[in-house]
Amino acid sequence: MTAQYLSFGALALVTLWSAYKVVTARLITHAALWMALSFTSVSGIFLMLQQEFIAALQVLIYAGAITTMIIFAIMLSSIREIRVEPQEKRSIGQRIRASGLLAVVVGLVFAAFMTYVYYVSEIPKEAVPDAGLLTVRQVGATLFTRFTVPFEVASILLLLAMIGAIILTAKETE
Amino acid sequence: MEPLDIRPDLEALKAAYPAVEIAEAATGHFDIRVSLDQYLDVVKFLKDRGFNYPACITAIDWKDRLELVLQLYKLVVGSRQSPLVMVRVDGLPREGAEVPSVTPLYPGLNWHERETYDMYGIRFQGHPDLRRILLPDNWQGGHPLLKDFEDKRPRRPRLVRHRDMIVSG
Amino acid sequence: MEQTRELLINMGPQHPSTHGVLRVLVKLDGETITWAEPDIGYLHRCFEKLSESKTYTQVIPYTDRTDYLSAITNEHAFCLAVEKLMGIEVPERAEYIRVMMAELQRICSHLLGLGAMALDLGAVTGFLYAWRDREKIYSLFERITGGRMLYNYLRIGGVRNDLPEGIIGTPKDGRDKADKTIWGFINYFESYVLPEWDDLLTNNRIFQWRTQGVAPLPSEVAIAYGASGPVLRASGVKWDLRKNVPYSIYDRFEFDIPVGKENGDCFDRWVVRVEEMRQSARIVKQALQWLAENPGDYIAPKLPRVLKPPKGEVYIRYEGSRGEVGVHLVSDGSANPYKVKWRSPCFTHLQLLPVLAPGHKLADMIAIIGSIDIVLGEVDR
Amino acid sequence: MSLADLWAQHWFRAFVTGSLVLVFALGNFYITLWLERKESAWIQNRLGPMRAGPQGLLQVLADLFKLLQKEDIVPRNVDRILFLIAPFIAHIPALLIFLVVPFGPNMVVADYDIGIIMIAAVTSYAVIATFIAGWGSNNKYSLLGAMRGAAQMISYEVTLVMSVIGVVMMAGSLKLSDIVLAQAERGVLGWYLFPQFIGFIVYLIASLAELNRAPFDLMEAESELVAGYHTEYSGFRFAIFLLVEYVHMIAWSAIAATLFLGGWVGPTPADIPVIGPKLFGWMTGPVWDNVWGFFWFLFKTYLLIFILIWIRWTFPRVRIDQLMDLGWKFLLPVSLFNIFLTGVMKYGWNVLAESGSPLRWIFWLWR
Repeated sequence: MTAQYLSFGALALVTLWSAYKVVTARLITHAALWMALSFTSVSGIFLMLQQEFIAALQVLIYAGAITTMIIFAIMLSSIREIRVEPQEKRSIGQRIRASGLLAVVVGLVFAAFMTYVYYVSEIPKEAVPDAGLLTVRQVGATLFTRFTVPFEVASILLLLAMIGAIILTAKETE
Repeated sequence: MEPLDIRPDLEALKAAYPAVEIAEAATGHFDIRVSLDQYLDVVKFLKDRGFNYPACITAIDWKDRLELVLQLYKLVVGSRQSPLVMVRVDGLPREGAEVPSVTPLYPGLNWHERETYDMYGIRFQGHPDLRRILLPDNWQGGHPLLKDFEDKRPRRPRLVRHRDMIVSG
Repeated sequence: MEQTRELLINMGPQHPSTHGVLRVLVKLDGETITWAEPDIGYLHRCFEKLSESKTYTQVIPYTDRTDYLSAITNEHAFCLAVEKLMGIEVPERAEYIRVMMAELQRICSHLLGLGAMALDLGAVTGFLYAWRDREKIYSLFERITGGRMLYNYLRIGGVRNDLPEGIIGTPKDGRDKADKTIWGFINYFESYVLPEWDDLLTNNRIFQWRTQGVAPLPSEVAIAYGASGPVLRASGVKWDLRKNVPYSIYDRFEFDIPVGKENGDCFDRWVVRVEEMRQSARIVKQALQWLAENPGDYIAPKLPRVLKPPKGEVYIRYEGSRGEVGVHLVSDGSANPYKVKWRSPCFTHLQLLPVLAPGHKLADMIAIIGSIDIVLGEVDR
Repeated sequence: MSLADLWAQHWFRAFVTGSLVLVFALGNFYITLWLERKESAWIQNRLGPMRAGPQGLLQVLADLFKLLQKEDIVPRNVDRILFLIAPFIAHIPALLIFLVVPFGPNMVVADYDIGIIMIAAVTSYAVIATFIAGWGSNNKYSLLGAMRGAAQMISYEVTLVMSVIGVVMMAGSLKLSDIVLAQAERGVLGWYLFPQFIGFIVYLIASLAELNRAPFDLMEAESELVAGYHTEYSGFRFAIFLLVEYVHMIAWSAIAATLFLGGWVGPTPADIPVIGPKLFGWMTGPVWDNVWGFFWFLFKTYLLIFILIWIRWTFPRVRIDQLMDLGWKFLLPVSLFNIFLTGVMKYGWNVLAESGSPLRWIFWLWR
């Protein structure tokens, strides 16, 4: 059990630390890469819960696709080179604002709230018997029977988003 | 394929610009000597008469003056022995010569004019981008194809193998 | 909508596919070129200034080094200029040897040009095939001239030495004699190499994707920009100085002028070069027949040791491997040329780059440079 | 504690199998690199490496030592940390793929139920590694190469997964060992190569693009972008990128062999009619099954590697817009059509299999 706690602790720390760095990283590209690390460690937590499918999806969609998309968005904006700027002296007030202290405070409050919710909630702490057996087949079957309409609606929404993106980015041709 | 005859064109040129001297050289081309102020008009006239191919433009340093030489000919598909004409502007000063550019007429002469500027120092008025081309942009040593050009750069030590010792000099 | 910022890229002078030390400044919008500007002069060796201090014969080896991939044609152009100035008759046998060498050199040069273009497009194998066949020509040239790349073989009035014995071979020589006899090479070249190029690249779908429709050059633009040689012919202008302004003895040979379509693209330039190699092989065959039928040893007239051409001027237009080589020679009656101007086709063609490149992708830039087949030695002289 | 007890321990198994995968990957990297040199030389009428060892077998070793000795140059103005870690991140996907590949009967490190999805997932790190290398180098060529690479790999990952879905539909499982077993039951003609021929071709093309190999090696196109995203790398960091490229190639070939060519399934000498059982009867049993399985797996993998190398040295490179057109406008629709076709054919067989109608033989291949 200790090994599990240790690895969970490590993963959680990495997740939180990288999430913090996403907010405070000076370069936006670094922020994107920290985000990828954060997603990856979240998928590690899923793996610890023996949910390989969800872990794989987490990596595939978030660490892979979303991060790359964000990177593309960054590259399409004007940041192209690494800028090494000299550190300028700032007053304490500026430093507090710049260091993201507020973000930390808000994060801590949020974490406390979530912990409270976790403890008072009625969710059974024992593992749900079928949770470990959530297979791809079940997911697929549920998706295409019980949730057909939401699934299709989501698909159409994504399709619309794709078409919109193409229209926005396509250059006007004479 | 019939040999291409450009004599009518040259006669028309003579008629339009009587000051132009036309002579056939022993080596087969035609020399058209024009004055500087008629140069552009003559080239325009020739282009209108079908001299569509810009072969080259260069200059000759005659030690007391510069001469600009523009080589053109008619590129007519199916023709034969299209003679070359050399439009020559003699008597340009060796320093600070200024000549109207023919690049707007023959875009292919763009770099050749730049090279002529680079090598002889002839400035082409109306050239879109008159910069040095073969020599570096910051070259200060003059125009190398002038006959009195001297390389003013410091001599680099030259390593000469001399039996068993190396002499620099 | 707001446009993204353009990216300025400096291609070269150290870049794998600029064929030497060419520097091209390119502005990119994404991957599309919006502006291109070649910057040359990195290989300038003062050929023209240097020639003014040499005798006429001494200039010949320097002409080799202008377009170092097509040395014989340069020597030929220069010798023609001096001969015209002095009115020297060249022995017939020497003329045939010159033409044969020049056409072999043209094959050799086109092979490298095509191979380098293939390499730029990512087909490494095509490049190495080109080198393999060039090597055979070089072996032949080494036996004839003693040099492999820079020959100093032509002399004013003739050639330095006759062909060595047995190098002509017989029309039956096959592939096994490709690097031993000229007939062997030509037979090997026609029956094996040219079909191989067609199979490997010309008819390759990906190759056609990459070249067809890339950088079309309308024929009027080509003429206005002074394009010549394969680049001009690829734009549909049937103009070959060997036919239209015949020099040497080219009017005695039968060959065709391959042309591309009206708006010649990179693919047309490629096809025209492949076809030109075929025509050059035809000329070589005719020259070989003549040489085999007319043995002799009169290959150069007796000339004074120091040539002093009369005062005068000459401009020679010569169909080099890459286009019109112009030699403008001014003589003041002394032993040294008063002025030598080398009108190089590559120099003129490189001006086309800013015209052709914009609107195409960065990868097309490489195809364009490859298709106009520049040699920086000649651009910078 | 006996070996069996030790084997029951998770950490020990992970350690041993992980090491074996590493040894497999590196050993095959060595052979593949040598094979590429020899094969390219053969295609180009050359000899290839001949001096170091017999047939140049030691040439790869010599080159690796050469790269190892070289100075590890970190240029000024690079994003130092990213520049340094990029080669290591590039390693992750290449090696992780081998976790789910069945090398033989019961020879698989982690037999996940979601094998194929896991492969698709870990491949995303290759994109990130490429981007990190290209961006961290602070070089315009590198950045262009990295952006090309990211766009290309993201696009072709979709196609790649789509081309595999046909196989998944036929086998009814995402688990690679199940897919192999399903093919084993169906015999040689039942290998998914035949019913999924469209899928196989699409997979082959898409994996070339995913691997960044010619004719799709746009992100390191040496004649355009110098060396693309690893222009600035030298010494052993460069060697690692090289290694990753080849390990990736082996991995994708291994997956293709597993999915389409029946993986480790193959005849053994004991299967030869008449004389087989007599002469090679001793070659049966669990150990020999593993040996032969591994042999066939390697054989098929190398067959595919051979084809990949052959393609590389034959074709010119495509252009980036042509690559995208090919991926999105041709390969993706074709692979979607393949999914549709597979569904229809499977349904047809299900309906007609019992009926005895002669029409059912049309659907037989998709049974």
